[in-house]
Amino acid sequence: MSELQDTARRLLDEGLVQVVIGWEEGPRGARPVFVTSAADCERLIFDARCVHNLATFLNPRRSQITALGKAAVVVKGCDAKAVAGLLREAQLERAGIVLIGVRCGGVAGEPATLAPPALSAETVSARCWGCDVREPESVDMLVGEAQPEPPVTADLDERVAALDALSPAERFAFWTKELSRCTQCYACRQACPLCCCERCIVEKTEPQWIETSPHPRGNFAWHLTRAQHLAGRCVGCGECERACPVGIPLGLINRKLQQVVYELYGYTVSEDPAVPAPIGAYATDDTQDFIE
Amino acid sequence: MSVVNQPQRSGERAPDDSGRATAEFEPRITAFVCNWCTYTGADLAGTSRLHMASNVRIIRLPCTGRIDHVFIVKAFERGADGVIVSGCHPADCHYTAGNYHARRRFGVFRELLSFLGVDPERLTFSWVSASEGGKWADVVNETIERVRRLGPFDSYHGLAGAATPADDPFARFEMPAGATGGTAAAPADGHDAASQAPSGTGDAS
Amino acid sequence: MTLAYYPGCSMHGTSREYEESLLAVAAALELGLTEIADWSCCGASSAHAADHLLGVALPARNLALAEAQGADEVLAPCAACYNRLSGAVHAVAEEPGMAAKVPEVLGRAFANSVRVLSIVELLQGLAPVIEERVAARLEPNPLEHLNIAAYWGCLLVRPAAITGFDDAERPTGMDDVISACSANPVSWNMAVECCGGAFSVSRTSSVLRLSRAIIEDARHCGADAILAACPLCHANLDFRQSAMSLRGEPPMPVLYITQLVGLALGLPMAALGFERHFVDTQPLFARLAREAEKAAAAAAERDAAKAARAAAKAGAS
Amino acid sequence: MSERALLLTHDGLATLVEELAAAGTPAVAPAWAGDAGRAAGASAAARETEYRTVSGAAELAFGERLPRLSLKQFFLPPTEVLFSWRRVGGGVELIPPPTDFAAQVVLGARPCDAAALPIVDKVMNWDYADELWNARRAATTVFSLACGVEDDSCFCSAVFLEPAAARGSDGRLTPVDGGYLVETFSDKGEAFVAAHRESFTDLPAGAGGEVLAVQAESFRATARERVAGNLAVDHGRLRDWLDHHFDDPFWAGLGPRCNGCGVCASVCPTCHCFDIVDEPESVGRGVRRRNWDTCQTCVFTLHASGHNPRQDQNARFRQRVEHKFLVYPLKFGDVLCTGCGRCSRACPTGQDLAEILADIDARAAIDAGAGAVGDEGAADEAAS
Amino acid sequence: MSRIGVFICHCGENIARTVDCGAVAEALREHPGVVVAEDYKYMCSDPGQQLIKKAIADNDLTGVVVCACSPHMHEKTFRRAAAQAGLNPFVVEMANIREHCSWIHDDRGEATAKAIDTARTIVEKVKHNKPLQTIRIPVTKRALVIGGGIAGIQAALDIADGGHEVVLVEKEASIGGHMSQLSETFPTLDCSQCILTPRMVEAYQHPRIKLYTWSEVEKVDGYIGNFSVTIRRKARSVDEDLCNGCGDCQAACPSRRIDSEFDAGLSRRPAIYTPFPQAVPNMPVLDREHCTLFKGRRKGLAKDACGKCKETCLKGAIDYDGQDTFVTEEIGAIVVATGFQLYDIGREQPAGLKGYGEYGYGEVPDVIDGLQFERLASASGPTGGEMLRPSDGAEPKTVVFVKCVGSRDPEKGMSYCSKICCMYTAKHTMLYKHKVHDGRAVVFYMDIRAAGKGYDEFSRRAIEEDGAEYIRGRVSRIFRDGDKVKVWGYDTLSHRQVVVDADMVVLATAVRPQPGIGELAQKLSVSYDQDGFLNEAHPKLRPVETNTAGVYLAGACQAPRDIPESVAMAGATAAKVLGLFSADELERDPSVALVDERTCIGCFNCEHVCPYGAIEHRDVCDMEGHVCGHVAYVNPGVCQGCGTCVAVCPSKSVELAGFTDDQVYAEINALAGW
Repeated sequence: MSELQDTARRLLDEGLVQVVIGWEEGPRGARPVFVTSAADCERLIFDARCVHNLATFLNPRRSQITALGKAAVVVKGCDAKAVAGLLREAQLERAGIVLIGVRCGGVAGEPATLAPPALSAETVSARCWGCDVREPESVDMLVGEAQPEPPVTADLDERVAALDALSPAERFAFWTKELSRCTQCYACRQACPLCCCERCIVEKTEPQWIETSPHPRGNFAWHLTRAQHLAGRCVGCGECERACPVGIPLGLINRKLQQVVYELYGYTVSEDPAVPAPIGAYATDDTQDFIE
Repeated sequence: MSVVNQPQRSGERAPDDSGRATAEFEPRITAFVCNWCTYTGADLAGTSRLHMASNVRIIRLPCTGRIDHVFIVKAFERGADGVIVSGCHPADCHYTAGNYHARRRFGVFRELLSFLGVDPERLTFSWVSASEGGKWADVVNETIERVRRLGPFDSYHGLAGAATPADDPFARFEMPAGATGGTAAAPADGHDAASQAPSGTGDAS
Repeated sequence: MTLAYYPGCSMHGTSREYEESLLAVAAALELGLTEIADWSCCGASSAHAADHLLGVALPARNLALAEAQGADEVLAPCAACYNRLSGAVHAVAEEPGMAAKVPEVLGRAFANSVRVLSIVELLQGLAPVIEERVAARLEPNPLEHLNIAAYWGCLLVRPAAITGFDDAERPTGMDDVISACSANPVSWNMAVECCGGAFSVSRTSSVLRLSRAIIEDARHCGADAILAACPLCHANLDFRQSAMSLRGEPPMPVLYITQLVGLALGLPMAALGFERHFVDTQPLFARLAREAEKAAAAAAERDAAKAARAAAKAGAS
Repeated sequence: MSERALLLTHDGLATLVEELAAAGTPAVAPAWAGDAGRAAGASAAARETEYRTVSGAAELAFGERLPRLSLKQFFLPPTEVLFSWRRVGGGVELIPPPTDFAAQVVLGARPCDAAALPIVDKVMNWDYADELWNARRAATTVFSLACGVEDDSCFCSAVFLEPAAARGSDGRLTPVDGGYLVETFSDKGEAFVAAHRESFTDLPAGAGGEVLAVQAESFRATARERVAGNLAVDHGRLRDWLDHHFDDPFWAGLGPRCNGCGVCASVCPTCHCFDIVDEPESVGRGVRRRNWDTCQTCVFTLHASGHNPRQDQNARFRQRVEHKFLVYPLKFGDVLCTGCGRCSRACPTGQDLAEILADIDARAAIDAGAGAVGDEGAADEAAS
Repeated sequence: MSRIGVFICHCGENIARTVDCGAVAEALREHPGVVVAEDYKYMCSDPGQQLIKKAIADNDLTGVVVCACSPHMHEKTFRRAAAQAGLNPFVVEMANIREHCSWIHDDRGEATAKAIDTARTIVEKVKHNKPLQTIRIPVTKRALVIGGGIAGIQAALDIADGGHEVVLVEKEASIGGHMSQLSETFPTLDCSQCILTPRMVEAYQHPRIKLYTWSEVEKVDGYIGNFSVTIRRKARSVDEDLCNGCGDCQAACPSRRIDSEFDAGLSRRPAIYTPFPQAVPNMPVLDREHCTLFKGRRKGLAKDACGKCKETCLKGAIDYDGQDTFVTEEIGAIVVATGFQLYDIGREQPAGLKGYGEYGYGEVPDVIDGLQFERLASASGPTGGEMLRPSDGAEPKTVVFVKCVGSRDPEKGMSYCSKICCMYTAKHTMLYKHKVHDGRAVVFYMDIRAAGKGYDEFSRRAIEEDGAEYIRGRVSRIFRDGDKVKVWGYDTLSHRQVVVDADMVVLATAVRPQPGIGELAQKLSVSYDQDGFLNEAHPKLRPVETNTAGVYLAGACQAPRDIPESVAMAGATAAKVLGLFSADELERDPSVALVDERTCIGCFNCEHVCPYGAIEHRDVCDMEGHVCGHVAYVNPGVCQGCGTCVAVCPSKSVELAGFTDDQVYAEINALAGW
């Protein structure tokens, strides 16, 4: 911990950054914190409760954050991939941020606790399933001790496969039920590090492609679009699902699309911003089995 | 299509869905096609007098690259039972690569729709060149037959309450009365459930 | 990675020295070859000519057995066996319906998951290891004076779609092995020409003509010996050589690639089966040994002279 | 209201629920969100509950976790039709929605959720009587369930309520051995009990009954005690501080963490803003609806010109606090908060309203020159 | 409010036979926003058009829908008519009720219902049509020609003769290209240099042609009519203004063992050299890679190792310290004429190619390629035109010519036919037989492709009059056998193996695009095929245009081409360029994309998918004028209107005029409940 705090302190002391975005101890567990003075660096923590994807706070349109000055941000693997996404899409300049990598061995499924839980198959977050980043590579500095692989947990792929095995009508019933709870509050969007549009398509009128009314028709249109816009971009950080106040299993949709872009185009989301996203690129011999 | 002999339908026509779940079911297909290949291929089908089913309504766009997935979603919302997306064969795109980009996007979107329970059989993607009038007729006829077998897509049309709001303007989705279980009664992709309970209207009031 | 070994009929018969040297080399390199239990003939040159499905199913049976015993790769040292086995892998993967049909006629599961390795691929892959071992040897290495022509024949490299060497017309793998053994590959013209193959008995005169052209070109291009990786090629070049009326030239030894590697690794001659050859290899090895001694002596002399000079210099200063 | 308390046994509750279902009277109650929740030892996520129309006692999740969303949805649905329209000839015909809602009952509302109803009533009847809201309010009878306090994020006692507050309830259930002690506070509540009298039992006469009454009081007292330590503020000085610190740098410390998602408003029992949208169904016909909205999103105050008076999340979060604890109180003499703590629990980034109120109160105390926090006078004043 | 007029055409009986046109008009009259709906027998006829024009004037229409045939047939007609009536032509749309309705349906009821739906859909669209103005772009009337071979020279001359300035860029020290290396040309056997050299000189002296040799295109910005091209002028080390081409420096140069590019490696040249005697400009260039002085400098020698040429030059034209310089030219149109290279089939091959090691090329000196043979046969060549083989200078008595080396061979080489080899091999046999009367010319061929004026006669002549021996079959192996070159082949007509003991072998190796074509294509945003040849806009109808407006293709950069074809293409590109330059402004279809800068976040998804490079980055500044972000900007001069950018824009901040989201939404909405 002191390594993280010392690093942050040095960055602030030397004037290399004006704010360090990390995690602190909050009333209900870890939460994001914006440290602007070296003295406050002792608040910084990192443990299995630090689930928040801090890349979300690098959205250049969050003027209340850009107003704080040049930022250093603490990133675990999924955060680093999201930062790469923002760089890939020209939302950030690499020189404009400092990335403090933390070694991460997985985060908790239920992080709102006063002490970090021991990670086990039962307590680890489903999002960590298949995560291949113990230490982010694209960072400016790396802190923390070497971490073991996260415990093997309920396989997200198994849950996707179980849905895949159903008939379309059964899947439709499943999703109608799940999506009927959606109030289109857009917490999923706001929690997503890559949903960073100035004006979301759902807020565009003339025409209003996506009905903002939270009946299942509007909800289907919204979630189809959210997922399609994240296809090949989603880093699998699981923040959308965690943010959802009514418990819609958005992780299943995101995981499915990760599988699809891999199966169709051999693409896995990369920590390297130079690797182009699969939608927006093409190969002349892309699969077209589905085309008559 | 009980309206076929009433061409005087008024602008605020009240669509008659009464026969839609019966054996006479005629699917409604919306086709999004590119201007240069498929639209011209459909022109050729006409010039060649290739007869085909009349249930397809074509929306002309410059290129499959222009076709957004929200078009398909909106078409289903507005009563389509099936959708055709058709453009130029690979390497034939008038704009070089629009069809390649469309192929990627729809390769993903088709899987996504399917995962959310929209039977991919309701969607046809095809390459029809300007010289393939015959192929266009086949695509139209085959799509209609396939969708006819699946039945009307009332499960989707009814997602906002009544399948026909004009007939039942107060049908609405309300969380308390309908509760989560109530709305889940509506889904069922065509087939039995849909014909028994064409919409979720009853649950709401 | 588990490596299964498919001997085929020749390795246990006409080319026993090939198998002996292979097993000796495999032991020295700790390859852990496991012979496929209950293997059967690959169909050789006849099955595929009679019936395509049979020509695929016979090799596939052996691959299925290898799969069942948990192998990832199968070594087929005989070029003909390699060709048939690779052909089956290709047919099952590419031909419509074959993937379903083959397990049906075999009456056993076949996932087509095994990779077929030729001896050249295997040894080429091990070239760095061989090179290291050769470099570690202390005694003078006679092979440094051996100019040898790598002879591929037809079946190892053709058809290119199923064998997949770098260049079917001018492959380089055997040259890499030769270099790893510290011998000198000869640039010649007949590396992938046919020796007459299976017509050895039925059309002996053709075989003599074709094989003679190969031996003559090798000699013409400065080879002391020919390196083979196929029992049939070896039989034609070695056994038929006496009948070739080679215009009074001394006979041309024909070595198996495994024998060369065995020599390079310093294995005893006796373990490598040279005595089974028709063309005597002893004169060649004797000459190479002499040259090696001579070279060693010359080198020693040079070193001594150098030392003396250095000493003189040191004394002078 | 009630002359004497009644008892609703667990069996009686089951009978009541079944009877209501059979009669077609929607009974809304806290229920398991998923099947897994009922299993013992289920994870916290699986033990989620929600208010919904129930048809059997097995669905009920009384005394379990706080339902995900508040009771608000049954009076102000997330989306609701205001009218349909169709073009007729040269004009447009408007077809209003019916307001003759069938009677429904809420069983086991959290007191903090029930208390929100009269608070929102004031907004819905201030300059315009909202027909849909009022009709649903009139058609609904609310029985609350005395609360044992969810966790440290609860602070009802700091907003003039308590874990068993009667406000907004037509009746109240309090857990006792074998079932619930039932009290009624209104004619509606009384009428409901009368209509379903056979499901309720009389309290045993004498000591048995007294024991249950003591149990109930003890339950309520324990809860009161438990929540009291979570937060106490002096609303007078808090309001004063808010009124004078619109541009205080304090707000810049709150905005950065906020995602601007408005989950806090979605789950809030008192947030009541809505957005009105027109949804065409075809050419010449469509539906006008109102949908939940929240001041936390950047488009909430976005003008057509592109100007946005609340430029950043600092301003938007300030709005949330000021509306609840300054603007509404000045207008309606109350606070727009029941202390349910849902916003703190649901916030994906750990924004904590109790913490913020305590912080402001401390600043206010310094400003006011008084060191004491949450002095009793203020609480008494509020309670009266 | 919209005031739409709907006009239903009977098309004689073509539509009216199946569609009740009166009923369509009646239904549409009731449709919201429609103020007039009329049917008429032939809407495209003059009275029909008059009817529409009158309706526009009488009813003050804001939009017109013509229900008739395909828009591909008559959209222009009706838009023009509307424009004549004072209506913006882009608020006119057609509903296709003929090809897509009356001609393909039998049932009158169904067809009529569909016609009504179709008309309504288009009416709804037209309600959202915006009046558009044809885009006008100013044109810089200067052309850039890249490549100074015969195609480039011809294009430059034609454009310059047409009255416009041309910048001609050649990467070598002289223009002339491959044609200057050829001895004679088929099918006339006239001397290549004799016909080319006057053209080279003409181009050099043309008052409107600006020639940059030893130069390459570095960067291309802009778009049709308005390119800005940066040209790298490689350091020549010889001052072009001072040099008088005397040649003293070349005589003085001590490095004389450098393979001559012009002679395809068959002769040697000094380090400072003029590529060939007729070079244009006749001015040497210093080959810094091989020059002793520069080798020394690269090694870090303190003192220059040589300096002979500078000492010798009386004009003081040699400059060892010159660096590459850059010039920027404003250009309106670009002709690419970068030509070809021959496939070097030797053992060393780049990734993806295999070469033909079995043919001994690069190892056996008497195995040469077609261009080397041209030099051997040329009077200006290393042997002065005498037929002498490279190894020992002996006259080859048997020469084997192998065609299709690397061509038509998907397995190992290129899958395409290199096109010119049949003819030049026939020519080679004739040139050989004319010089070595008792020699044998043996040709291995797959097919003889001699389509072209006088071509078949020419190749017949090689066989019948000059006695070339044509063997149909391929060659398996070529190797040295003593002083002979052994050729193993197969005669597929007589089914015989053929072995030829040749003295020399000439390989007709495949024609490939120039190295570096990929980088140039990227600079120009022009696509290329899997073999590296640049793609034409349409293989039949736009063969010299590319998908980048204002960039044209001439000669072998597009596919293997012979001289007459290259010249014809060059003329065609010149016609295109002159056509473009004939007006001061360029008119473009206004159906282009437009970015909403207020909501664009500059993710540049649009840029990634735009096939035309029409997306530019624009700075966004805050109130104080500091750059605080970037947004996309669609250059309307470059955009072709495919709309792919619209579909990939996540926030829908791009619109495509004529096919806006509003319009498409309205169409889909109109279909609800049919």
